[in-house]
Amino acid sequence: MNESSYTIKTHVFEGPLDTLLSLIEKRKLFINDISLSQVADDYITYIKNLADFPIADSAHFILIASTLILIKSKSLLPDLQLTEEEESSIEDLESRLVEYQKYKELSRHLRDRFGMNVSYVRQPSREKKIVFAPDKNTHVEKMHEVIRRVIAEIPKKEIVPHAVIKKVMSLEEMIESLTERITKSMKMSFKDFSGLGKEEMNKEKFQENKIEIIVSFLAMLELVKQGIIDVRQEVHFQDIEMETQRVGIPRY
Amino acid sequence: MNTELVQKIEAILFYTAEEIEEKELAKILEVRPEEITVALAELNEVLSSRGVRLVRHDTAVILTTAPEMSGAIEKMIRTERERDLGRAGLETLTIIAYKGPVIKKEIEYIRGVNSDYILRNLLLRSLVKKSTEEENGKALYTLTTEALLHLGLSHIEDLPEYEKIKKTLDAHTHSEKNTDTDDAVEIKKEMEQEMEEEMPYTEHGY
Amino acid sequence: MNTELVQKIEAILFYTAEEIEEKELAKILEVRPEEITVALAELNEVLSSRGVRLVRHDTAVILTTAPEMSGAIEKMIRTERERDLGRAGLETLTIIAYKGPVIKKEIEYIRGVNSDYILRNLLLRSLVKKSTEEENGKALYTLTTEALLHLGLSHIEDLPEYEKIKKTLDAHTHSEKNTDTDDAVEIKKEMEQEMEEEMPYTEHGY
Repeated sequence: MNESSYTIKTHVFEGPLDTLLSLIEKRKLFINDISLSQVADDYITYIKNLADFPIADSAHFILIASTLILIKSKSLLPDLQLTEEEESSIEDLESRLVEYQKYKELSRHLRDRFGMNVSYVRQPSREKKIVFAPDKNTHVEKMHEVIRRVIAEIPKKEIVPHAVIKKVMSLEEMIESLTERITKSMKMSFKDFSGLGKEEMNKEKFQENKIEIIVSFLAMLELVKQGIIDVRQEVHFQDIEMETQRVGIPRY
Repeated sequence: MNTELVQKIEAILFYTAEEIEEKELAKILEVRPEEITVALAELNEVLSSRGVRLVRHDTAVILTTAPEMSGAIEKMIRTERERDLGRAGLETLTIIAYKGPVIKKEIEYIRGVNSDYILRNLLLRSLVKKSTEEENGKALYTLTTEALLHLGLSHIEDLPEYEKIKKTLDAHTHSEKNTDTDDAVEIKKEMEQEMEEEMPYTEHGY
Repeated sequence: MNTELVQKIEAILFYTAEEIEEKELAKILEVRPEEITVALAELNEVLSSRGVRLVRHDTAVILTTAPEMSGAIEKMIRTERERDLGRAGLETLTIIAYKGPVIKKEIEYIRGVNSDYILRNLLLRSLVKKSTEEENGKALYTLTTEALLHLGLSHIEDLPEYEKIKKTLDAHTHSEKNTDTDDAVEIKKEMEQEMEEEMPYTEHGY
């Protein structure tokens, strides 16, 4: 991908769906798996280059990146079998994008109207007299009860989800680590690399490490694309073997 | 036609200068709620060519200046029009307008981002409110009458494409995937076509 | 006949709710005073069979409710006074009681919603008043003497847990983000715990 095809950096996006949708619309594509696989690289490049990464939404960004990787890898490796869950996460992303696009389109109506021709409420009527008028709840006990409720409901201060951030390893780091480890062992498997092979993976553990695995996979594909490594999978669901050709001299 | 009732309603709405529930009007004027509904329709008709409008939202009504008169009012009070809702605000308001009442989680699912801040902002600007109803203990957000006033609408149904969208939404929620009514499918297709025609979409239009 | 001008005049008079000089209208609407006079005559004609009337005082005009409507208005006045304050009203009242003198913005910060309308209502019901003091040009609200008397308090400090609650509220508004005093954190925790134990709180308990 050359630089010129990627010129949306100046724009501030509202979130991952907005980013993705804009990438698709920019290429005048419709929302489907083909267009998504085409913009996957753009999206990943975008989030990699994001200077002010919206920390609160980083998990959303990465999760969508992971789905894009699935779509992309499916298009690169047509034989790749996806699990039901993976299939549905792809469908889900598509339908979310369609839905989001719909509201984005609709928001133009509001944008065109908002504040343009405002209907004004009448100013307080001069006919109104100030008259002392408490109601049945205007007593000390009730007020005490109400104020305590108010305090309990004061919006909590924004908490930056550190835990989430910690889990989401950056792509750069992952690619670096991948390059380094491949150079060392010249031949290793994806399982070892991603940590999948280290210990028995129960479902919970897998969920926990899902992002990391996905990021690993993504990094691997990136390396394949850059010609740094070759990958080989003998049997579906079996381990993927990664091999360097000539480290340091990428083939283009 | 009950001219006297229409006049009384107009006087009360004029005096109170606030939203009032239809059933409260019925109580004050000692008539059946249906009579109020009929009289309001009539008042709406009478006012349609005037400087004042009847705005209805949910079960409440309020008298306001006609949206076409905004220029004259603004000149008098020398205010700048408030148009700085921002993209996030607009998007969120749009979802609430067309899909509301809606819980926060659903808004966030559609937008793909955390929407706490933007919702708080809309609440403080009195453009959305938490409905008195809840969904499994979660707050449901709806548009306020004030939001309608800012949009110059007399009724939420006057929003462009409102009925059409509601129809597709209902079709989606009532029937699961792939069992859209023919109607809804057609509307969806139509919308997709429209979108196609309208592109290229401009990024910086907001 | 200049319908548009008549409409504009009606909108302005409706909005301002006070007397306006004819020549002021001419200035706002950028027309000759004679045109205003003609349009006013027309407006007067249009309104003759409506719930609202045009009244002239020398060279000034004002819209008021039609005299025949006084019965309905009386009832409306009574209804307004007898209406429950509602959750929003009570919340605002108690915040002013415990935290007052307090500016509107702080009340809104604590409640998370716009409070213009509620404040207006509490003022009209003489439960709160604007203090003679101001904070940077912003009105400060406090309870009225009548309200204190009604609550049976000689001093606002006699409210249950006054110091503690005031401190908590102050901590939330005065200190910017994430600088809660230990005290405030503790009080808040305590209250949250108490709440959990004591409630189930009913939305409609007010």
